[in-house]
Amino acid sequence: MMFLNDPINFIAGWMRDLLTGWGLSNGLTTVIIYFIGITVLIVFAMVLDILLVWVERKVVARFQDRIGPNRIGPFGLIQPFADIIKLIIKEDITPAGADKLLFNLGPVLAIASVIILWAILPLSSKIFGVDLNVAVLYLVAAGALGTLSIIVGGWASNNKYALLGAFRMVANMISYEIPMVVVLLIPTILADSMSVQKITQAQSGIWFAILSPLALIIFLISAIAELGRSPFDLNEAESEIVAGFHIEYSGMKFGLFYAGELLHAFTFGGFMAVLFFGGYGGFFGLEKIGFFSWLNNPFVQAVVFLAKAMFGYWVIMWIKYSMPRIRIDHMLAFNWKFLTPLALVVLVNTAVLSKVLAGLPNWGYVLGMFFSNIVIGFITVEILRAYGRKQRKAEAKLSPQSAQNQEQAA
Amino acid sequence: MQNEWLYIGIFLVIGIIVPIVPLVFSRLVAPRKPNPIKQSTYECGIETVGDSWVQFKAQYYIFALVFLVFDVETVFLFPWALSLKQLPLFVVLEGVLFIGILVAGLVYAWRKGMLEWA
Amino acid sequence: MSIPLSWYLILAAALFSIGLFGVLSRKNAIAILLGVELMLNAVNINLVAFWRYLDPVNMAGQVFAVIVFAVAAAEVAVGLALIISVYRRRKTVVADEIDLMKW
Amino acid sequence: MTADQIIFLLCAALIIVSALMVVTTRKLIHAALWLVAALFGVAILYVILQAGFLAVVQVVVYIGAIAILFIFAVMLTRREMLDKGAQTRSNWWLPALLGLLILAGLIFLIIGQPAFGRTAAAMPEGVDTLRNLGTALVSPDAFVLPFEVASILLLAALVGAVYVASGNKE
Repeated sequence: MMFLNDPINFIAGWMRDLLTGWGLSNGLTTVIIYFIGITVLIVFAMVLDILLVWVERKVVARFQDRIGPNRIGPFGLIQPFADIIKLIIKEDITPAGADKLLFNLGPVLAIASVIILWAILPLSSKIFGVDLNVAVLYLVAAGALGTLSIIVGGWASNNKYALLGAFRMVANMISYEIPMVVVLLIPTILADSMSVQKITQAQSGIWFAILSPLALIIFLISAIAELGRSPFDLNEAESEIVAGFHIEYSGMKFGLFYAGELLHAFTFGGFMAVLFFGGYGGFFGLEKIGFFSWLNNPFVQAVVFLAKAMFGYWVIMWIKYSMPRIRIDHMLAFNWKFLTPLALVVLVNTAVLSKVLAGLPNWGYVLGMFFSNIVIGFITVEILRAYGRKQRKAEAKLSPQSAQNQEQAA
Repeated sequence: MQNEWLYIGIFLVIGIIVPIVPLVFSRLVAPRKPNPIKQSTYECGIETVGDSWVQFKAQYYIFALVFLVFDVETVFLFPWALSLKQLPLFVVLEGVLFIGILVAGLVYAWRKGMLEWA
Repeated sequence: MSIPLSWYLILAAALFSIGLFGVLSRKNAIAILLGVELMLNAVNINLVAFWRYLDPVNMAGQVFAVIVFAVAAAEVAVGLALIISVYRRRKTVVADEIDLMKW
Repeated sequence: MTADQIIFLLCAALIIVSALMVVTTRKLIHAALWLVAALFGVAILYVILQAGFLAVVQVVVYIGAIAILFIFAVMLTRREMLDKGAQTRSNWWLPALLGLLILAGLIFLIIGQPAFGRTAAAMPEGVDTLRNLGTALVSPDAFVLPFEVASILLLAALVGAVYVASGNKE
């Protein structure tokens, strides 16, 4: 039963005994075990990535009232593998005047910046890569590599549209990184730690989504922008700049960008689960009751975690396929004039309240946090409404006709 | 501590090798018949005019600049957030003052009209 | 931890010298700023190494390093803004040609 | 030669080679990307020094923000500087000589000090450097003043840079 309760340490211990039995030194054994473990984890992530292609195509088809891939294999499950074979045997064109090395580095960095996130993703209390004490910032650092990959790819293509797309995408990503970093501070304050394991454990009683719903909303919006998905996908706005930074990429290199985007979306769904929905745990204390103790099994936890991550991914897809694209000036204004100030207000609120309410009993703390968020949300909506009214009045002065139309519409 | 980072280091190396594998494999099996037309820069079918160095809006730079300042300041807030629990309330307010100064910069940029896409 | 402190110091010294060379020999103003970044990083290596080897409990060294990060960010922001401003007026980023204030 | 010494030397080689490329490459974009490599090497160095927080901050601030700003600036000003002609001054050997002299002097000084030959003591048990750093940055009897001054410095930089870069619309 050891295996079922702590699979990674069980296998690692067995292999350590085996390898040291062969006369290898302790340090080398550690490296070899890490090597094997990491390879297994990354291969798992990549296989999941391939399946995500199928999920994405199937779900978007349903959103658009189609059936989606259904010819190859049961429910079209073999379709993504066929896609990969197609991408691999396609001719790979490097445009003239491209910077060869950087042109190849772009897609590799793009997917690597996503894969390294899996090092800290806690699949369950016993199945995880590493429990870093700066994990939350590590998430931001990996995003920095992603930004770099886009600017490298766009620059190396030697194409106006690619460069323009890269500029837009980078302006987009770095702008929305600010509210994201600010919001990442909130789980850090609530759990009093940057380690994802500690953040998960701190939510065994109550999810942070309930303590700070506004933070969750801001995180979701900035995560979508960071991913460059619709409605923030003007980096690849087909009608304006053709395909954005990956216009010159074909074959497997394009496939890597595409796979990276899907895995990134899923991984962010996973991090949303960790930071706000209790990760692999968060059953509101249910797992402490004897009858439900099977919820503590690492394999059950992993399934729960993957389900929550898939839910986050599904929400991101839902938004992607129901929203039109936003213009770049609106998008940047939305970030700097609305999202960033709001995130800072929520941060100050959380920091001060976590101090003021610390003396209260648990339910007072939870209710105080929750209602303070509701109040802030309400005030924000009221300010927006007043602003909208003012704008409409200003517009009405300009053209009486359009005002009349709006009156009728209202 | 050290072992955790060793793990991250190995992860980084393998994470870079894994995407290279399909690229190399593709290189081996995919046909390669380059010709000038195929390799020309894609621009919706017409010939490219000039080099790809068109003039970009300096506005992109302004946003990157505001981002840089904010990024540095918010990163400093992480140690502060971690020590909240051990410190008295007025120390928390020091962090709030820090955020206040940050907001002053944002307000200035806003007032100057630098956040407009003009 | 079997690395002598002097290794770090020599590495930092080498990085500093390379940065200095870049600052003095480059024509392009942006490239000069790149050299300044290298020099600042050399300083930071020293600060963190001394923190680790001399006084790892007291955080003075790390705090200094953090302040250097802030200074580096401020320097880059203002420096590049100046370069871009000059470029817009005079269409050059060569440091020697920016000589309006020379006399 | 122990394992961490080998890692240190590899990392040092990465830093030195990248730094040399930064100051000698003709294409400015490449110089900026080599700077990223050098800064990444410094981040690894922080990890070896057990300053994990600084390592991550190095990546976030330097690679994620400062390097991006450099690349933007290079792209914005690139039109006139098409990487043609000499990128270095004609009397480049003078700075090179100066750099070598300073390096030789510093190495001479460092080797001469036997105190610098020491190796690090093990990290004391139960010390949470991350939390200590946070406390040190905001507690009034430590470094709260530099902390707030840093934020004012950044505010001043933001105001100044925005003012200058906006070109105050002549």
